[in-house]
Amino acid sequence: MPGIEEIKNGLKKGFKDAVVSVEEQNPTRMFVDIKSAKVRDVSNAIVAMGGRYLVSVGYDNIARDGTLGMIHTFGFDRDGIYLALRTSVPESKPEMDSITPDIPNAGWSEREYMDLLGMRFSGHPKPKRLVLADDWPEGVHPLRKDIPWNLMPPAAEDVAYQLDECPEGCSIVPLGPYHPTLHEPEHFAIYVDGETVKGCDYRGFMTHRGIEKLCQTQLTYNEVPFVAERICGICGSVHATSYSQAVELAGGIKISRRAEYIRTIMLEIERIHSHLLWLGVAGHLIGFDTVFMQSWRIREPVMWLGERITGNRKTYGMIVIGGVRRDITDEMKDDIRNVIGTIEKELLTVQKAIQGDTAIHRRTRGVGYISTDDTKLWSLVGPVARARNVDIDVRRDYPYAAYDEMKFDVPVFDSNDVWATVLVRLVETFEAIKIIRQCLDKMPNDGPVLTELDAPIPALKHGLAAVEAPRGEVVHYVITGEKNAPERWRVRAPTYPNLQGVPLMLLNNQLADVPIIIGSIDPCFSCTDRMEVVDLRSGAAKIASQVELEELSRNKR
Amino acid sequence: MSDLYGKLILAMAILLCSAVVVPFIAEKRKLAGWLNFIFVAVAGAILLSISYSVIFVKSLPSRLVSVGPLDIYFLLDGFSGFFLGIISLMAIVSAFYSIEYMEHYGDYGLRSYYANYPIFVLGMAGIVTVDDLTTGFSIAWQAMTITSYFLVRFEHRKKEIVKAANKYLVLMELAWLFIVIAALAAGSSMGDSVHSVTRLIGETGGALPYLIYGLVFLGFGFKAAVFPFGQMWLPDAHSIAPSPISALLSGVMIKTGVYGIIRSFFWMVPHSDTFHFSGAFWGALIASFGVVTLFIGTVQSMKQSQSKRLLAYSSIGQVGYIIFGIGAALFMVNAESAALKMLGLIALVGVVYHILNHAVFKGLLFLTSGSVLYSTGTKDLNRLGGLINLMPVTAFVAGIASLSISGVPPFSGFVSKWTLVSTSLLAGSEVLFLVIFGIVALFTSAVTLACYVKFFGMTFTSAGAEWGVGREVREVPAGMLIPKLFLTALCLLQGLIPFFYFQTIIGIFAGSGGSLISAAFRNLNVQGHVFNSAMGVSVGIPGLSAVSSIAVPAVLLAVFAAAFVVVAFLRKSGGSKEREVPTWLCGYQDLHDKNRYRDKSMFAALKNLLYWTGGNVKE
Amino acid sequence: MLANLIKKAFPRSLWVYHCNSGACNGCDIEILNVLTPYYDIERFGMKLVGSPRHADVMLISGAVTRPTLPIVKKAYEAIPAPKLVFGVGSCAVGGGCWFDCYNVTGGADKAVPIDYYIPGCPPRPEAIIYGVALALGLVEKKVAPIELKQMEFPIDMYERNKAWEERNVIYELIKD
Amino acid sequence: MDILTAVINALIFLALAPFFEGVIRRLYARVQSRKGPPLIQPYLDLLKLLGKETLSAGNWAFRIAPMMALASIITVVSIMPLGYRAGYLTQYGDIITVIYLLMLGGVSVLLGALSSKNTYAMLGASREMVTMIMIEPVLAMTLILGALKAKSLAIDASLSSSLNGAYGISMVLMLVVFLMALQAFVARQPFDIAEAEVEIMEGPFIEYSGPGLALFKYYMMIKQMFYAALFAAVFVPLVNTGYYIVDVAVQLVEILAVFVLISLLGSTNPRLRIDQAVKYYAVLIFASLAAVGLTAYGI
Amino acid sequence: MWLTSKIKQVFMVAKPGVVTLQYPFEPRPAPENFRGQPYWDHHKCIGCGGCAAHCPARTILVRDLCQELRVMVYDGSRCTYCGRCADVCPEDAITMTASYELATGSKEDVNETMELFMATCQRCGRCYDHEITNAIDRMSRIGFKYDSLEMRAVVPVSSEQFDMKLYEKTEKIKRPEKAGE
Repeated sequence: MPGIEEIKNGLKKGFKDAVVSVEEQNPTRMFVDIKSAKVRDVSNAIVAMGGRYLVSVGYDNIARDGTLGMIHTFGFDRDGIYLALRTSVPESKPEMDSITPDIPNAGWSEREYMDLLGMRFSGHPKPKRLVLADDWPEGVHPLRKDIPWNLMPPAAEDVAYQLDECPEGCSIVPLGPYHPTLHEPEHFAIYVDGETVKGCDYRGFMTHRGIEKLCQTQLTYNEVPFVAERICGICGSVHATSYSQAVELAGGIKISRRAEYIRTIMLEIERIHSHLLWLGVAGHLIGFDTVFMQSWRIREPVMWLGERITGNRKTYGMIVIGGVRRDITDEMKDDIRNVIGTIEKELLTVQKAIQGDTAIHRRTRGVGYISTDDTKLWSLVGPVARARNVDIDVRRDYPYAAYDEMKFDVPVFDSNDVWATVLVRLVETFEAIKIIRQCLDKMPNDGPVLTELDAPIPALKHGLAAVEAPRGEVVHYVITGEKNAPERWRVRAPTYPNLQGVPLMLLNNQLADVPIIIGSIDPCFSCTDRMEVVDLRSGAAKIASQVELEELSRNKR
Repeated sequence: MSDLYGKLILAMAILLCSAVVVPFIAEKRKLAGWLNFIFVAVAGAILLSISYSVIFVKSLPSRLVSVGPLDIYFLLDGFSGFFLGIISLMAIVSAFYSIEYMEHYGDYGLRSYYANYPIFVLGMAGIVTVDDLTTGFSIAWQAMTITSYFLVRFEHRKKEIVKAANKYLVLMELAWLFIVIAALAAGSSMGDSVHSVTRLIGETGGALPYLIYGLVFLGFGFKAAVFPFGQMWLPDAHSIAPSPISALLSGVMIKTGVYGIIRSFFWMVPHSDTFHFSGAFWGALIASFGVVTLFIGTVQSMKQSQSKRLLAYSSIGQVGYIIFGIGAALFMVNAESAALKMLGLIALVGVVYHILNHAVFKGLLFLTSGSVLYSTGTKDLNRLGGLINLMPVTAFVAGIASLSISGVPPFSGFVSKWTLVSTSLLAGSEVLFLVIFGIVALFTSAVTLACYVKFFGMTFTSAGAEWGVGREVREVPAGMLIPKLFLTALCLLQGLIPFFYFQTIIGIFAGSGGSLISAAFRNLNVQGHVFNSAMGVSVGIPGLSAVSSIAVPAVLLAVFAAAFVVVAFLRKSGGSKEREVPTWLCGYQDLHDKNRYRDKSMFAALKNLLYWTGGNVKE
Repeated sequence: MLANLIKKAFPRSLWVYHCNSGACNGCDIEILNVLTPYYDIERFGMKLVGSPRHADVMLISGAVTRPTLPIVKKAYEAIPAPKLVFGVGSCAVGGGCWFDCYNVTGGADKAVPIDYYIPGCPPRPEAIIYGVALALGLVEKKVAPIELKQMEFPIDMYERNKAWEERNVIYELIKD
Repeated sequence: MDILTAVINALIFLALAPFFEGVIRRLYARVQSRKGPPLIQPYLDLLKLLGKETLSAGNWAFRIAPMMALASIITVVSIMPLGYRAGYLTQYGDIITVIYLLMLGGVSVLLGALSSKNTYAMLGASREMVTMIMIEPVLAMTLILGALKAKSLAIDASLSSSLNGAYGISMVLMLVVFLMALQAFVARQPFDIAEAEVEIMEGPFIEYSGPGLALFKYYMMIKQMFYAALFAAVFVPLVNTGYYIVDVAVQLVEILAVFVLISLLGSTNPRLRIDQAVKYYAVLIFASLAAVGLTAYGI
Repeated sequence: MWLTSKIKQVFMVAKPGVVTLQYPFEPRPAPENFRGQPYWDHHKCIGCGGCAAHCPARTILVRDLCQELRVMVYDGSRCTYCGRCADVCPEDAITMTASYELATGSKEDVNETMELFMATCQRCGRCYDHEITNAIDRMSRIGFKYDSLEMRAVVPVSSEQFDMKLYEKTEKIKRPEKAGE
């Protein structure tokens, strides 16, 4: 592919001294090692070449070479290439340049590692606590490997999070954690002047459950998908798929085509129910409860369908490394066809009923406006970006599972407001129905749904996989570990970048619009706060019989 | 009865005497205060007795009285007696309030205050009793203006206060010029009585009377703070003066302008064959000015973030009601139809009633905000809040005054507003614009309510004084509570027994000779169409339905009380226990200074809609 | 008489305050789901309210995380008595997958006293309705602890007493 | 006998207001394809709330506000004629009194909100006040229209002016305006801005619990029934047989119809923002001014 | 525009009618492969501890009480009902039942305990080492930092997590009819 060469040459030419090595895992993934001093320049150069910032991954490598690693990842949407920029700093002086001043979206990632790994980023505009609780003591960095997963440090004395300075003459409206707008505990401090929003500070990560340390000695590769599903109760399969793909990429595992089709179907079913859910919640947020009730009524058969296929309404538990757990039989296919047929019909009615409703237009048009340039600068993803005329979609740009064979449109609107996100989601639901139909038609009839893992997954391989969740791009980064478990697993949910763009969207809007604007990104705070960074330190607990049991369990089918 | 004029001069002499004597002992602040109060009280008592005599016993004709080297016409009829009563009442109350309150200004000497206070009162008493527009008027006006100028610039070390006071002085002198010019333009010479001015106007014709009336309206309009003149000086002057003075300025002084307008347009009207006074024109004009004033003034008041500025702007709004009433009355009295004439007279009663009400509750409100200033040291609403538990009596008083000024039944503002609004509405079947004006007045009374919800809410309820005020807040001493409680009682009385005031006011008008309306009051048998009873007032207008409008605060109060008992029983019936809990702000933040609600946010949508009304908001 | 009526009215008009103490969204969505047409919890007079002051029932979903622990307690205090607390979902019942993580305090019973547990991950809307119906006394409780034993082991191979003694010793140890 | 009518009027309002609330909730449910609560649900809610604990903000204004609100609305409904039959108390007030008394109820809500110290309550109070200011002229003009036709400000005359054959274009215009303002009067979507559940958590009532909340809820219910009754009386003068019971029954049926309308409108509209709503109200005010203007020309 | 869309909306809501299910009054069985409460078949279980090793929520405890007696405790309170245990069970001893009506007033109601008889060597009387180094023993401890008697001192925070009452016999015990005792 010419793209990858171009990038490689560009980096090598511009930063001869800084670039240590360039590794191409496959035509769509490249890993670049650089020296930490030049990280900001190289990042800027990558962005200048058309790279879109995804997420940063920090990891504890002290046991091996006494360093803390940092990986900035970028995506080249036109070429379909993901690039990971790897660097490291010594543990004794864990300081590197912040890339946030140029790439604002990196702000949270870097703050996260200030908390969790004790890294320092010089030049960070807002080096405040992000993830850990207010009363968490200083100097305890739970992602370091010498801290046990169940450490409960005593509360620090007299600490309270210092909210940002309130603009002159404004007062703070505290939104959350328990506010009917937010179904999850997150705190927005909204600075209002009259009823106009003049700024906002976010103190979230209250659903941060710190699963990485849990996984340190507890779980193996194939249990992680189940935990991954519980990152978020709505887009569970997305996380499981993304994780599995990352591990499969890192380990070089090839799964059967049929399994890929089933994964695609599950992902699209999830998209339908998520978008319908969002439509309802959006209606609820603007006080239109009938839309809420009706779209949830339409959604309900999808939940029943999921229950029939997988045995549970939302945490499907379908996807594991190597394929899927349950097959989709022919009766099930008919079942799916029926259900999506009804939904298409009913959704069409809903669409007609609300598309021309001027009352809804009033509440959504021109609300939450941000320009296309800002959207790109802040690396917003998913429907939020597509509603702001940024044409990105992982399914098309970086095809995975069976999407390379699917024909579908990516809706893009340019009114840059909440109404456009409504439209994007409506159209996407229809597209999802289209994709499921294609999948059902094209699905190969034979082939195992779960591929045999005959060889152990090699250690210290890096894998990066992205999946287009209903909310946008989910990125999973996995570093494989030695004992049947990942060493580092980083999840970036779509809400993570989008939430950072919310203050921008809120600016100069009315207070009454705050719920729908926050709602318009379809926030999933639990995704954002997940930190499901599996960090398996080669627990001594893995035993020989495990592999046998694994096999026993597979042979059952 | 002629000795009443002597009494008047005596009272004025006592006031003068006080102005000379008290400053000498001004170092002993309390003593000076007491002395001043005693002087003012004695003078006030004399004035009150005069006003009682002229209201209830008999009005006097105008009379030339020699004051020193000058001969000045004085007039003591029921109408001026009414104003004299208000002035002396408020002067006494303010003087009593000053005793304690002036402790607040520890670093300012009280010499100038006690020198100016009695003369200020004297000036006001003069304005409403002199019967000319030249010599006597000028003396009284200057006495009132210059002393009030010094009172306003009491805190003379602050630049902006001196600046505002200067502006006040210049504008008041301008107003004086207008009036004197008007009098001279009519051809009268210095010292002529109003009666002769009237005669002179009657002999002229063409455009000149329009000029004269226009100048008079302009001059008194300046004083009465009619839009747009009021906005130029009133909010600044009233908000910076010491609170008892603010109470006098807002409660009484601007009423002298109203007095002037009523006197000029109802008394200074010649009835000759050659001259036809176009009452409809002037009525409509004044009513329009009034409606604009009441609307703009009140809306601007809603935007203020300082308690005293809010009250000052609200004074403009309330004066707007009065001016509107005068205009409407003037219009209707000069109309052909008997029903309209009747309505006009009743509106006039409402006007006078509202003057009384406003003097009482606005004085009360200024005293209240003075008390708050005294104990918290601030008049910024954004720094106040939650005083209801710290200053319960003041809070109660402020609540009553706020309800009264908003016109909530059965408080005093309701009856006067009811009279003004209902007359203009009833006139509606014949005169459309009066209905519209009435509706604007109704609308504005809701805005007034908003102002006072804001004033009361942000000062006494809600929370904030604990952060905004850097000291312990305590209830003010009894010396400041007593005047307020006295005014509160008066205020409640005015709301609950409107019939008494109606009767009195009708009596005043009927008894004050020399104008068309006193005849009309007698001829049309107003007394007979206003059904007064212990329960309230109802108005029946010939030509309209039998009983056209009713205000019966007492019955409503009884029904309300009965309902309240039922409701209280309902509340207790579940045996619910009470527990005090912290404010729920979604859990993460506790209530603190940063997230309290600020005045900017209050009614933001409405303020945005009405942004064009302006209003000089000062932090 | 009114007091009697009031007492009777309470279970027929439960207003629910939903309190997410760190859940994954699954239970929250299912809680919303029981409001929707197919399940319609309003049949029992229940509705979701926004302020804890109005609530009778506190519905907790999610493992109680370290930052939310004080807030959940605060919210519980903010509900007027009499009040019921429901724990919905595995996380609220026992802490879920992350019951012992560094940022998680455990199940919701670590924060507030729970009256009814509704396990499930997430519980079906029917399960939530069942829990509600259980609280209202419309249905019977169906679950009970299960204690199973494999067949008695062949004693004759051993000295019976010795084996049993050893077993009891360990039981004792555990009971401490 | 007359005084009995007044009491009966008040009792009808007191007894039926929760029922109509139940009707609304049931109809909302029907529009949302679900079964909905039983019709007596609001009664149960009120009863339950009466028995709950009172959480107080610790000042007397907070305690007294709900009682004032309910008492004021009871006063209003007891002077309000039902079935075109003026009660004993009707003669002691006129339409201006009614307007100001309704304001007293609003003031009580505001007083309660402000004394609860909560930022959200203040937000709600601010919105409530704005709504009140903007919508009150429409109510006033509706009543004034009748008053102008009847040439009297008396309540019964004003209410029954259309009954007495004065149904002109101006009345029709006013009917339209009133319909457009109806949702704002009863604080339902799209104008439940002050009590917006998902935005500001019932706004002014956020800090209220137990009996205080019950009284406020009751107040809101009676208020919305009052507006429905007003609409029925002024604009739908269907029958005046002279038999009190028949008239009242007919009017109750009319009120029921108004409630059906309210629920249909409420359930098919999103909530507006306060700045949008204010502009809308401003249009309504001018439209109703036009209606009043037309009356003056006898149209 | 506004009116037409309102009319459409009325049609939209009129079509489906009232769809509310009569759930608590009419049963709603779960679908066939629903993952409800797991049930251990004590006849089939060989006590391998695979379920304990693979449980993402670490709700299953397998401990040896003595040489012949292995105890399985399932703490249902935090089970995520993922069905992983049933998947990995080599003997198909675990079934995910369709029962979902698990609401209860007490957490213990969803627990299951099972006593397993482990065959031992007839000659020496023991097959498995009780030492901590024993692989199977370790396997059974995965996910159970709290129950392990030996580990209790090491990880003190966890001891409170495990309710010792799980072992107490209660009145409410539901025993399968075929149970051995």
